[in-house]
Amino acid sequence: MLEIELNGIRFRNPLILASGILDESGETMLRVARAGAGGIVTKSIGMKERAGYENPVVYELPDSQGLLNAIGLANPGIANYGEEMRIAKGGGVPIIGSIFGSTPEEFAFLARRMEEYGADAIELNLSCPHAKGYGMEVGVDKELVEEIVGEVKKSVRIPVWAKLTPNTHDIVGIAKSVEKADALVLINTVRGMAIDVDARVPVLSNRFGGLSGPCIKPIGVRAVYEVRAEMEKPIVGVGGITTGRDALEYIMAGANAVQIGTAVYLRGLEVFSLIAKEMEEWMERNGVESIDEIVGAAQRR
Amino acid sequence: MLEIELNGIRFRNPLILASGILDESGETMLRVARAGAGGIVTKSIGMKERAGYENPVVYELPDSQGLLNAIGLANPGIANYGEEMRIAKGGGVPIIGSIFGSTPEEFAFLARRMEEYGADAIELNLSCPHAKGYGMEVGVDKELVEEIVGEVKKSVRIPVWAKLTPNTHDIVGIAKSVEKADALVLINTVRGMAIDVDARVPVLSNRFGGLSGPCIKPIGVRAVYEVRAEMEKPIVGVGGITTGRDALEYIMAGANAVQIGTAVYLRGLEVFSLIAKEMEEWMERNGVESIDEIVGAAQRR
Amino acid sequence: MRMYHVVEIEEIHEEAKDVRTFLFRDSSEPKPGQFYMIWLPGVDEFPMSISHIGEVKGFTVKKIGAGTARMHELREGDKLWIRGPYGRGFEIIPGRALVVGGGSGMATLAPLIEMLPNADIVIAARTRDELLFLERFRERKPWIATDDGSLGFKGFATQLAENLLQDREYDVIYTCGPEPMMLAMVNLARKYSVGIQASLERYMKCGIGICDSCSINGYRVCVDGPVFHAEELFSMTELGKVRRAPSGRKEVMR
Amino acid sequence: MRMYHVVEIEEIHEEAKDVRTFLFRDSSEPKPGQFYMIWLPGVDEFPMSISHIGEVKGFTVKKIGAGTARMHELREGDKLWIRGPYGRGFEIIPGRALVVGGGSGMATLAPLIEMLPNADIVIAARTRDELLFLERFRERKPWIATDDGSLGFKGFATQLAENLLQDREYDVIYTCGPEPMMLAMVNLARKYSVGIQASLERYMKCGIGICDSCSINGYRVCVDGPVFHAEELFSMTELGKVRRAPSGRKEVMR
Ligand SMILES: Cc1cc2nc3c(=O)[nH]c(=O)nc-3n(C[C@H](O)[C@H](O)[C@H](O)COP(=O)(O)OP(=O)(O)OC[C@H]3O[C@@H](n4cnc5c(N)ncnc54)[C@H](O)[C@@H]3O)c2cc1C
Ligand SMILES: Cc1cc2nc3c(=O)[nH]c(=O)nc-3n(C[C@H](O)[C@H](O)[C@H](O)COP(=O)(O)OP(=O)(O)OC[C@H]3O[C@@H](n4cnc5c(N)ncnc54)[C@H](O)[C@@H]3O)c2cc1C
Ligand SMILES: Cc1cc2nc3c(=O)[nH]c(=O)nc-3n(C[C@H](O)[C@H](O)[C@H](O)COP(=O)(O)O)c2cc1C
Ligand SMILES: Cc1cc2nc3c(=O)[nH]c(=O)nc-3n(C[C@H](O)[C@H](O)[C@H](O)COP(=O)(O)O)c2cc1C
Ligand code: FES
Ligand code: FES
Repeated sequence: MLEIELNGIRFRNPLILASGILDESGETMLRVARAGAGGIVTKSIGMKERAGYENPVVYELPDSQGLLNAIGLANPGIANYGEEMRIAKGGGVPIIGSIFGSTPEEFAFLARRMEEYGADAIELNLSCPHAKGYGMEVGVDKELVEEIVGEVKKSVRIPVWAKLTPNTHDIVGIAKSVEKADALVLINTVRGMAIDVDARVPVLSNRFGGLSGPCIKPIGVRAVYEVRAEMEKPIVGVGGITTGRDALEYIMAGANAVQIGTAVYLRGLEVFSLIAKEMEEWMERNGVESIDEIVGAAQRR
Repeated sequence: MLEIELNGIRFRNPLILASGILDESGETMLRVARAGAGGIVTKSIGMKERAGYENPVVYELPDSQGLLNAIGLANPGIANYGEEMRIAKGGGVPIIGSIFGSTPEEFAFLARRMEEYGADAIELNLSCPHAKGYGMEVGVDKELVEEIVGEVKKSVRIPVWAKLTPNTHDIVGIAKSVEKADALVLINTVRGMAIDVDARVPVLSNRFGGLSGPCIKPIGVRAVYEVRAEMEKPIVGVGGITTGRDALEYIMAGANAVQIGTAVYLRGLEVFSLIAKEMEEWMERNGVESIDEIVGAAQRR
Repeated sequence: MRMYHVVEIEEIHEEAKDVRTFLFRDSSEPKPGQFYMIWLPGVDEFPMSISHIGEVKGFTVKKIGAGTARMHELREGDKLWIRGPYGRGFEIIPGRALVVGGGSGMATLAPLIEMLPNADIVIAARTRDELLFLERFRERKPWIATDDGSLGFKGFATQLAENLLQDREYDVIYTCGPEPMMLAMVNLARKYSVGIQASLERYMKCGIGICDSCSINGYRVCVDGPVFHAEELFSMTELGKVRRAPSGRKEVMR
Repeated sequence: MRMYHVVEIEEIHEEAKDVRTFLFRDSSEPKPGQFYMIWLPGVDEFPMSISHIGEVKGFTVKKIGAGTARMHELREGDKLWIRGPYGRGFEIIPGRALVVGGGSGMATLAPLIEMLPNADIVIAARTRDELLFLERFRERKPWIATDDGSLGFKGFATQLAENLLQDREYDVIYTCGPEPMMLAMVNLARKYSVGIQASLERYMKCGIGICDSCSINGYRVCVDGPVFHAEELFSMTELGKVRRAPSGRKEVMR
């Protein structure tokens, strides 16, 4: 009932682990696969080993609204990642290799290595810092992202997913500039900050961080809806999905599959099987037999 | 202890009612003043009477995270607003006239009328729909907003506040383009959407709406912090302020005053006096004697 | 219970000309005088008082425009999206009560009447066909008034009510109906020194007290009301005279 | 109690060489083996086990780097920002228990020992100066081991523990200390068919189970642990051998 096919890849359910959450080590990914995820996106891997920012790197918002994080793209570096991929692949679900770089060439290099490591698809993390601007992300520079996607597409045979930032006034324009991608992943975290009033300093050592979890769901649903209204390309929805209804909301907005990050914290590793069950229950009650039937159901054209 | 001066205007406390919440009718504004607000921003008033969008125009997020609204700039039109202003002025607190238009000339005309009606300052709502772009707001077009602020500044003698949209990758750039304004108001609502899974349609009749309330606080605090890091101009912080600590967080990020909208719903009209009391308690406990002492306290330069 | 919950229409009753009751079950616990926002997805959202309270609840809806017309097209088994209960309902005051309902205002008063076994009741409408809940309250022997005299007293509800006020001692009046009628009842309450509670209707958008569209003299009907008490009503210079268009512009009533 | 709460340091005790206990009051209710993330604003954030439980709580901190050095500069009246308690603590198993603490691992075990009045205790360290809580548990007559023999048994905690395991019947071992020591204890537990619970330490960033930085063989020390039980420990091929750098890169232990 929940099975889907995306870019020719079969997923037993449309619930994919989002990049950066419990996907640094192969054995943890194995465990997430066993816990019921339909697929897994790895942590974003770069050219070189990076320790990331100093602690604190995570701040929890009150009332389970979400998290603010500034992990700082910590990663072991692509050279050290083959073994983790090999272990993760043992889980029997598609593994999507997430990568970040600062030039199209770096992205292409990383994508090739991920393909060699057995990745089923590549996810381009375009929310990495832009060389030019104050707090700007690579992903708001339409020409640059178009070039990145173009280079990567030329370099690998596996599907390429472009993950976009919501920190823009023009998500549709950016989506159109990465038209060559095989799927769009919407959305990465929203730029935010928290200050501890008693300490009188920003909590995160990096000061700024990315907002995730239920509080960004309306932003993600809107982004998916806006892009789906203008494009036919497969979309993977992400941002605040915590329940079966949340996943269905993204799907009705136009997502073909979804990713789950912060909810792994909010509901535990069981979140994948819980959400799958909630979706199945709703689908049975409403006579819906497959996900494809309801993709974009809320679009009014 | 909470008294402040901003652009030469005295506010008995820095807690100003945000535009669009209980500020359409003069008598309601009077009531808000009596409930303890330090100042009041009117609903955004335009050239012509507008009924706004059809119901539903408001959607409540779970767990008091906030609201999604698409009121659609409903307003009685500037010609009908003099009487409301006259009544509101009776409350004895500064009344800031919020206006929206589609050209610099409209903004200038509206500002002059508001000045005639006795407004203590003008707030430019730059989050109104842009003639050009799909879902785009006036406020992301740097040249246009620069021109609007310029025209309005030439037309009135009272201070002019520019209220910016967070739906951009470059809040600092936009803030710099409205340098002629006397103060910056950060932030307006964040573009979002909610779909009712059982109904399979977007809830708001306009489909898209503006996200407000606690869920956008990290976005607003970030915006204030980023702009304060680069500019000396007075800033009015707004977005999700619900408690005294929230107000202090914005002030430490760099705000000289704050506005309160959604929290009027979450905590009732008493919210102004409750927040004032919470702030005073914190200030006493921490030996802080005036707001000015802690404006921007969390800036690390 | 603030978000939408979906309820299924179990029964539909024809109550009077263009008036139907829609019965459903849910777990919310409204008090008489409270209301819900009813959303018909893709159509409209509007406020409705609760007209039946208990395990089986009901809305009694008069067809007056596009939204209520679409609601009248619904059948048993169809769904309603509702949020509420909202607002301040009636406060039951000990003592002898007079309940005066005009037109569809009776929908709002009905569950109150059921909690006031000794109250006197006036049911009024323009004409016999529009009288609401005659059957429901038959045993309560309501006083009836029609403008055209097609049933009961010929004349306005307020005239009939004044007769009663002259004859009997009441402690409180509860009323709901067209605003000019309620204004007249407020004036009678003052004249005869009787307490009064009136349930007002104003154009509503948010229903939760933030948009200011339902305000009357600074009172928000959706959260401060819809039921208001004597002192508040006396202070309302706009009652029965001025209302606000959906834009917020003041307009003179009818 | 997940967000930071601010606590005031009421007392500071010198426990051993470079080891201090910071006592404070708060309303959280930790169990032995649980930990908190301590934030020193502008400096660092790091995990610390709770070493004193009850109305007055404590952290017992060994100075080993920049963060803990700054913590050692704090004075009574200063503040700590803490979040927690986090993780799975010790599970008290009925029967005869042996508690083996190496170095600052005793900080983690101390509140457990107080709940196990009949347990046998081994306190070990490299040298006499580093032995922790000798005074606190004097009446419990702990066995003592030092690598250099400066007090008690000369040799490793594990050698002393094996002697005890040969002489006596235990149902469960509780241990905390350097990972190679814990690995040796796990092997002893298997050899002597005794239950075991070991509290692990790994590099932590989030403390709430999402960043994967503390993981060992797919177990997250911060939420699945820090206390692990026999079967889990037996399955950990990385225990005492491989750890992860803050980047996530695997590295061979010391
Ligand atoms: C607190 C409250 C309780 C109510 N209870 C009942 C009830 O129990 N039974 C009943 O039949 N009616 C009740 N009404 C009136 C009901 O809301 C309107 O009849 C309904 O909204 C008309 O919608 P429409 O789309 O059919 O009409 P439209 O064609 O849209 O408008 C016709 C008229 O209906 C009124 N109206 C329309 N929209 C609204 C709105 N959003 N809020 C308020 N009034 C509106 C206006 O006077 C308008 O001129 C109540 C109103 C309020 C405020
Ligand atoms: C669950 C748990 C409980 C602990 N309980 C105690 C305790 O009760 N008493 C005590 O003295 N120590 C305890 N520690 C160890 C303590 O966290 C480190 O000593 C401390 O983080 C060192 O910080 P630093 O800045 O002084 O050292 P640094 O100079 O930053 O690093 C020195 C070494 O300390 C360790 N370390 C540094 N940062 C971290 C981190 N974020 N997470 C884990 N280890 C880190 C690493 O091994 C590192 O090589 C515990 C660790 C964990 C994981
Ligand atoms: C702790 C943390 C680390 C993250 N790291 C990455 C990353 O390395 N690459 C990436 O593309 N997204 C990263 N994200 C973003 C998530 O993949 C996801 O887009 C975002 O969290 C929204 O989804 P959620 O609300 O389900 O968490 C991270 C998010 C969190 C919370
Ligand atoms: C119902 C509603 C109506 C609003 N209308 C306006 C408006 O007319 N003009 C404007 O500048 N902002 C408007 N806003 C935005 C608020 O002024 C404020 O910027 C935003 O809600 C964030 O603050 P909050 O989280 O305290 O509500 C509106 C917000 C809400 C919730
Ligand atoms: S309907 Fe919005 S304030 Fe009453
Ligand atoms: S510290 Fe992040 S998963 Fe354990």
